[in-house]
Amino acid sequence: MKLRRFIVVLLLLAAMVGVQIFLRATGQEFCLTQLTMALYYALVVIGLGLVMGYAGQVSLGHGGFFAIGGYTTAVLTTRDFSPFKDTAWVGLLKAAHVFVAKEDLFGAQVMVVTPWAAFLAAMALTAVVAVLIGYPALRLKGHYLAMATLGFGLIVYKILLGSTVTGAADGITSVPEWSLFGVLTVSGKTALRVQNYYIACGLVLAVLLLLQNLVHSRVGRALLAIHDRETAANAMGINTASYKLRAFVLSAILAAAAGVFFTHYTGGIGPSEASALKSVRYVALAAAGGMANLWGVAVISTLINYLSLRDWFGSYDNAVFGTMLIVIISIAPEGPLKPLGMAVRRVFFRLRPSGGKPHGAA
Amino acid sequence: MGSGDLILQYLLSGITKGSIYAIVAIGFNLIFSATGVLNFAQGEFVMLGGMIAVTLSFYVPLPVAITGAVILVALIGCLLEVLFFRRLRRHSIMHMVIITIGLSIVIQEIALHLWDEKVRSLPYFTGKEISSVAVFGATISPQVLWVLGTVAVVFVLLHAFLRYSLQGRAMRACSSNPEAAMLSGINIANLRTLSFGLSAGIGALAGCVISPITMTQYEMGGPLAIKGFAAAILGGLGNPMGAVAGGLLVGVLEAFSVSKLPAAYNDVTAFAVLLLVLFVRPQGLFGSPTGDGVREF
Amino acid sequence: MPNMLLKVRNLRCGYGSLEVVRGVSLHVCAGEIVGLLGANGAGKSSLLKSLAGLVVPWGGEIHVNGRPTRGLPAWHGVSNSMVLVPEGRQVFAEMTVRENLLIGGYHNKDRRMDLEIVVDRFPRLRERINQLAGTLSGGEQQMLALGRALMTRPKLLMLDEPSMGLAPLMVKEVFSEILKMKELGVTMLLVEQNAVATLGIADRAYVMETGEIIMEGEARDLMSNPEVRRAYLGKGYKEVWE
Amino acid sequence: MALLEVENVRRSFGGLVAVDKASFTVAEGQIKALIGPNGAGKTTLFNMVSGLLSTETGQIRFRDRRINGLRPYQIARAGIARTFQNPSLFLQMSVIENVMVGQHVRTRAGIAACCLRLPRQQREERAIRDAALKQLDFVGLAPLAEASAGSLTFGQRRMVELARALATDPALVLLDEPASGLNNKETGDLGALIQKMRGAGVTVLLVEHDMSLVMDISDDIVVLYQGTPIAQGPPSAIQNDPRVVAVYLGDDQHLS
Amino acid sequence: MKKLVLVGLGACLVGMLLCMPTAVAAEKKGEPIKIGAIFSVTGPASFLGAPEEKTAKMLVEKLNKEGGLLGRPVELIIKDSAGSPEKAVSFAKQLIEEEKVLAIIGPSTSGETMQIKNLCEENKMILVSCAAAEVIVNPVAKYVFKTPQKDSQAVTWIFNTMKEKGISKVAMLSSNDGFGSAGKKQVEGMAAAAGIEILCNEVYDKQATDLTDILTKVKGTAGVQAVINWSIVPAQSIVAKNMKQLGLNIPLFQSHGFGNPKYAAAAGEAAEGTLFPAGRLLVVDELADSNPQKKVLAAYKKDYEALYKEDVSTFGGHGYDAVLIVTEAIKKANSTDRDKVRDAIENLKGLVGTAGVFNMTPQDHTGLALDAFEMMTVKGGKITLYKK
Repeated sequence: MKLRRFIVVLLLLAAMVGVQIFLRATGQEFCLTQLTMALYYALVVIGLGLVMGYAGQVSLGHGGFFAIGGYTTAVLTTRDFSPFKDTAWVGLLKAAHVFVAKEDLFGAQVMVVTPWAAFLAAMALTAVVAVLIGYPALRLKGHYLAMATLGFGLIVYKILLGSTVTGAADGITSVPEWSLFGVLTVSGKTALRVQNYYIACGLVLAVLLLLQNLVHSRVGRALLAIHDRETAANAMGINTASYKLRAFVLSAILAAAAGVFFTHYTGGIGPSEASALKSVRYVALAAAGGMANLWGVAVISTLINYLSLRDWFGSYDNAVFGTMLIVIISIAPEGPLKPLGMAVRRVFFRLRPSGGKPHGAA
Repeated sequence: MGSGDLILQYLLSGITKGSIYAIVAIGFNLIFSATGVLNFAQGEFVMLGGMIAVTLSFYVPLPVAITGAVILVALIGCLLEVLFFRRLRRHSIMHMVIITIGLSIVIQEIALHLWDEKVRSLPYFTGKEISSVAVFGATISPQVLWVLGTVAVVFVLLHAFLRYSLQGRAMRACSSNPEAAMLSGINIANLRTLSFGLSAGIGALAGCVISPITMTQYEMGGPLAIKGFAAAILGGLGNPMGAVAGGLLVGVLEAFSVSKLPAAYNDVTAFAVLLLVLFVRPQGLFGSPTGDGVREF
Repeated sequence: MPNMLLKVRNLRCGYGSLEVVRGVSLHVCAGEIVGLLGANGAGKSSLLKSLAGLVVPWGGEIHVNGRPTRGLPAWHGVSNSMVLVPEGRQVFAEMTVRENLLIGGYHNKDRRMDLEIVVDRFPRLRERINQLAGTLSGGEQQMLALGRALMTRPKLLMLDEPSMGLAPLMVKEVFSEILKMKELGVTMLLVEQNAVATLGIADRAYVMETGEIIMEGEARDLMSNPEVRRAYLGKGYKEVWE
Repeated sequence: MALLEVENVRRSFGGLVAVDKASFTVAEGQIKALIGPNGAGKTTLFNMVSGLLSTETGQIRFRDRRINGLRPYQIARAGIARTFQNPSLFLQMSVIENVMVGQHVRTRAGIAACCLRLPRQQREERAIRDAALKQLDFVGLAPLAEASAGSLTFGQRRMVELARALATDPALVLLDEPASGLNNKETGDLGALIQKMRGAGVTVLLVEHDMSLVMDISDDIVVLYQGTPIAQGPPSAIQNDPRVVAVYLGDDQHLS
Repeated sequence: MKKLVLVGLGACLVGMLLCMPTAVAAEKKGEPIKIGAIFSVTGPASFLGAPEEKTAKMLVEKLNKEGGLLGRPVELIIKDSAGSPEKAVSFAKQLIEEEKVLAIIGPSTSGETMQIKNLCEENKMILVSCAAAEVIVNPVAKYVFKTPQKDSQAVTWIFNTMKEKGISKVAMLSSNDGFGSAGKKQVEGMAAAAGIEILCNEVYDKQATDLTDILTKVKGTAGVQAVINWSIVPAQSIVAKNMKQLGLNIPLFQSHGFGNPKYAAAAGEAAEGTLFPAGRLLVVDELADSNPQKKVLAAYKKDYEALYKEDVSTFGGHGYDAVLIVTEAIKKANSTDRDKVRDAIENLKGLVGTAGVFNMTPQDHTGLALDAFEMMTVKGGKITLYKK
């Protein structure tokens, strides 16, 4: 078991490095830009996979969490707090290195929040919002839950569109780069492209590893049990409401973290990140990856977002996602990877299905 | 303008919006009661109705164009049910929700490529863009009266259909107890198809009557569906009277929220109320509390 | 054998990996009341459901009036003049008594006339004709379910535990109605736990245990057969009894 | 002292009264059976004891502590485990993982500990696996530990469900028709297993239709009819109670 | 084991797909000059992007038919951003880094343009935006230009007309998209200096179905003498209709977003008397033959309407001007060196476009004077010049 997981990690790592080396060799390293963006989006989808595939709850509001993360850091790191320079709390926070004074693009002296502090603030805000929404929403089922999460996403979207603090329809630009631990920098600069690709890879891989540990532990079994038979899970002593909420909050935080990294990487964020269509796309990708199959979700969503960001689908972009939803759910609701994998095995290995556990649980 | 007149005017503008939401919500409700599917693509039926009617109106008189659009969209509704939902009976709610969302996106994209991004509209049924009817010092567009009239007629006809016709009764029997309905010889699969068609037809009719007010564009379905959905939930899913009341309520709520709050947060207010209702009283304001087991334990 | 209305051979069905009915063969002739007895969980209800088309059989043959019906959906039953009154009085709770009966006559062109005949048979239903079915008492709901089934003008009526959960007085009333229906020429397959009452009105009966038919015979023979009691009350019973 | 006391419990659905004036007790170490015809309210009563349904009136006490009103998971934590009429295994998991879910109530590692595989969590995980294996061994399915739950036969699923219930370390196990769908041999094995469970110190309350099994293994029987107990006592007394014979065979003279 | 296969498969698939783009980028026939374009062809801003895309395609095709530029064909690489900033960023990087285009035209909306403004500046990439917002060229970025008239100019025209009519108290309505919020900002910023007082300032959803409630609020605000509405269709038609229906008989000023005869038609009689500043494209028939723009406008209108069978709009005109500016600059620089072309753009003088006559300077990257606009009105269902 463990060995196999280890091999998967190695393979994935090899694939990530291999892609980079291959691209460098063929002089197409520019593809890493879209790949990096797609990896951050994959993070959202992985979190959604946890909620949908394990806890069995649908969320049509994850775009909202991504936007909360991205906007929090964007607002805090671009807004000039120097008018409040002399108030006590700013002084205090400045001493704690939450604020930093710097010069903006046009030479004016401004005081902004450091990316690290903004990141932590974004995580905290997301957690609070996710609990406030998740606690009542997760008591609802089926359509009602879908509607409640959709409503939440729309509220976020409309607030972003209506507020001048968030730049209304234009969003926020000129978000500074984020220096991690002094060595790495999250930034869209061409010179830092390779580095940023590996930052995104590392982040996705780390999250995958942590979540793999999680789903193979008592918590993961509890979540899967809830998905499968909620009543039985409850009767087995699992506090279903609490676990659903925790999974929801965890995935919201993942989405928000993706939003923070993404915003620093692209240097800006717009309200369309919170639109219902965006949330629906995440659901489509989670479904395409097989929901409970986190590796599959990661690979598929990276791939498809990558293609989308490279304009492969042209003006049929949304149509592709819509069709994906319909086709996958009506033909292979467990995701196309499972039947595909079986077919591949049958063709190449001529193996018979072992009594092993279904792919979805891995 | 006195404050009393203003309040009346807000009320009328609320009714204008509300009547639009209500007519969308009625269609929602019908599919939901008969099949248990909450059709996120309902807004697309509305859009298709408007689009097809506008296109047809170049060739045939308006009433014929509208009739044609309603029939065509009803057939599309039936077709979608047969293609996508008939086989999916045993799938989870989550799957159903996702499929209707997928359909909504795809229909919208098809409409974009079939027509284009431009805004169209049907002519006002009576009067013109500038005509209005005075009601105690406030005014309202005659087209709103058309919408309200359509809501009333659809509601009454639907009510009569469900209560007094054989097929209508069979539809109610299906939603009440599908197994017993089957044992009474009712082909429930066909009946579900019928309910999709009927609901799509009502949506298309809605798309036609609201077109002069809201205009028709390929993207209009989504927001309308969400508002109609909110209206249906507010009124209590499965309760047609509730859908109408819920729609008017959402509209009036929005209108009066404009009077006090910045209009930019208009929708925020509407959705916040929706969330509140979902959390506190998921069976809706007019639904029975013993509803359909929305909550666990 | 006179006019065999229902003929079942080697029928198997179940749910998931569980086989509930394991190769049952039986027949019902026109004009008969045939009882199907057995303890809870013996597979009687599942058998009826698969006959009616609610459960897809795994194998075997079903012939109604000489025509094969296996695999047809439930709504075909009515056109074959075969109707199942399901367990637990499944009436349409949010519809009136009248509407319930009219739904029963969905395929019946003379439904309005038949409605009168049915409410004549069940005066309690006439009293409550415009009441919502969900507000009726258990016994009245059972009457309504019977009445609704009669509206289809059935040749073969399959009753699943009509006495379940009813007060003793009500049970008597239901059984006397069943007898009256027999006089009308309705053939019946009666699944019951209440062995004494069933054997009291049935012509023949089958006894089921764990998905198989373990006994069949004339009703009065079975009445005195201690094996029947054993099937209900366990093997210890026999020893104590004798 | 009684382990479980059900006192004057009532529950209705809409207008239908499913359970009414139900009172009985289960003593520690007993195998107690709850029988009655279809629709007598046995499963409803079970659901109330395990917290899936609320009670309208009356009290349910477990070890002298009132448990009605508690959530199902709290009741499981208190020491009552149950199985379902249709074995409700988690089909996306392997057999051993199913049983490991049972250990959930007795373990504590949180999300952070699980993500990071802290040593404490690792130790706990090993302990969970060992305990689950022990229970699987107890029901005789240890060889199938790694098989997918979906691939099991019906009888095996029942046994896994039993092992899962036992893995919660319960004082009382509620078995809802454990023999339904089992063949004669499997039923016999089940009877032996239930007795073995009692031997291991677990009290058993079961609903069962297979009278042979009930009469064979139970110490005490409660007969439920239309939601109310009409007789209680040891198997031999119950079999000869005319009221019981009447409700089962339908001779209603005795019931007035 | 299965998983290993899958992961391997996934990796292979990624690799294969990554290979493909290069295979397409074959450079054989006479080294075309590559120009990138980012338009919101679909999505919420498609009313801008779609005509821009069509116009740009038409122009480049025509150009190539006439022998291209500097003897080389022009290749237009169009990306549909669907109005999403992150896509605009991705596409801009793609165009800069891998397609190595000479210049980028678009994006259609201010939000997207702002997201890639810094990116283009850093990479020394010429960007000729089709979005109107002032912030795009103010502060001036060396490589960033835009073609539409400035919002501030539109506001100036509106305020001047108001002054003539003796209006000083207004209600400001705007939609919650980029177009609306940019206009709102300008009106708010310039009102005080022009002596205009904004009594009521509301933002509404761009897909609003009915606006009588907001207009009721306007009606209930004492002293409002005119309404300024800054949005695009359908909202701007709905505003006009709802005002008339409410009997709110005060002048309605629309933004230059009203620049499509279809919109006037959509509002029907309700549009009568609406005042708005717009480029001359809409009134080309009314222009005196001496007007320098007449020839260009008439030709564009004829070509576009013949090719696409739909009315020409000022938005398509922004795309026209963007292509024009880039191609003229290339001709003038007689080179495809990016910096030389940039310098050429900055020195374009007297270039006649659809929006007006461009006179670029290092300080002004729009190059349009106030007279690029004319005040227009709707009379008898037709857009005509507003004659004082």
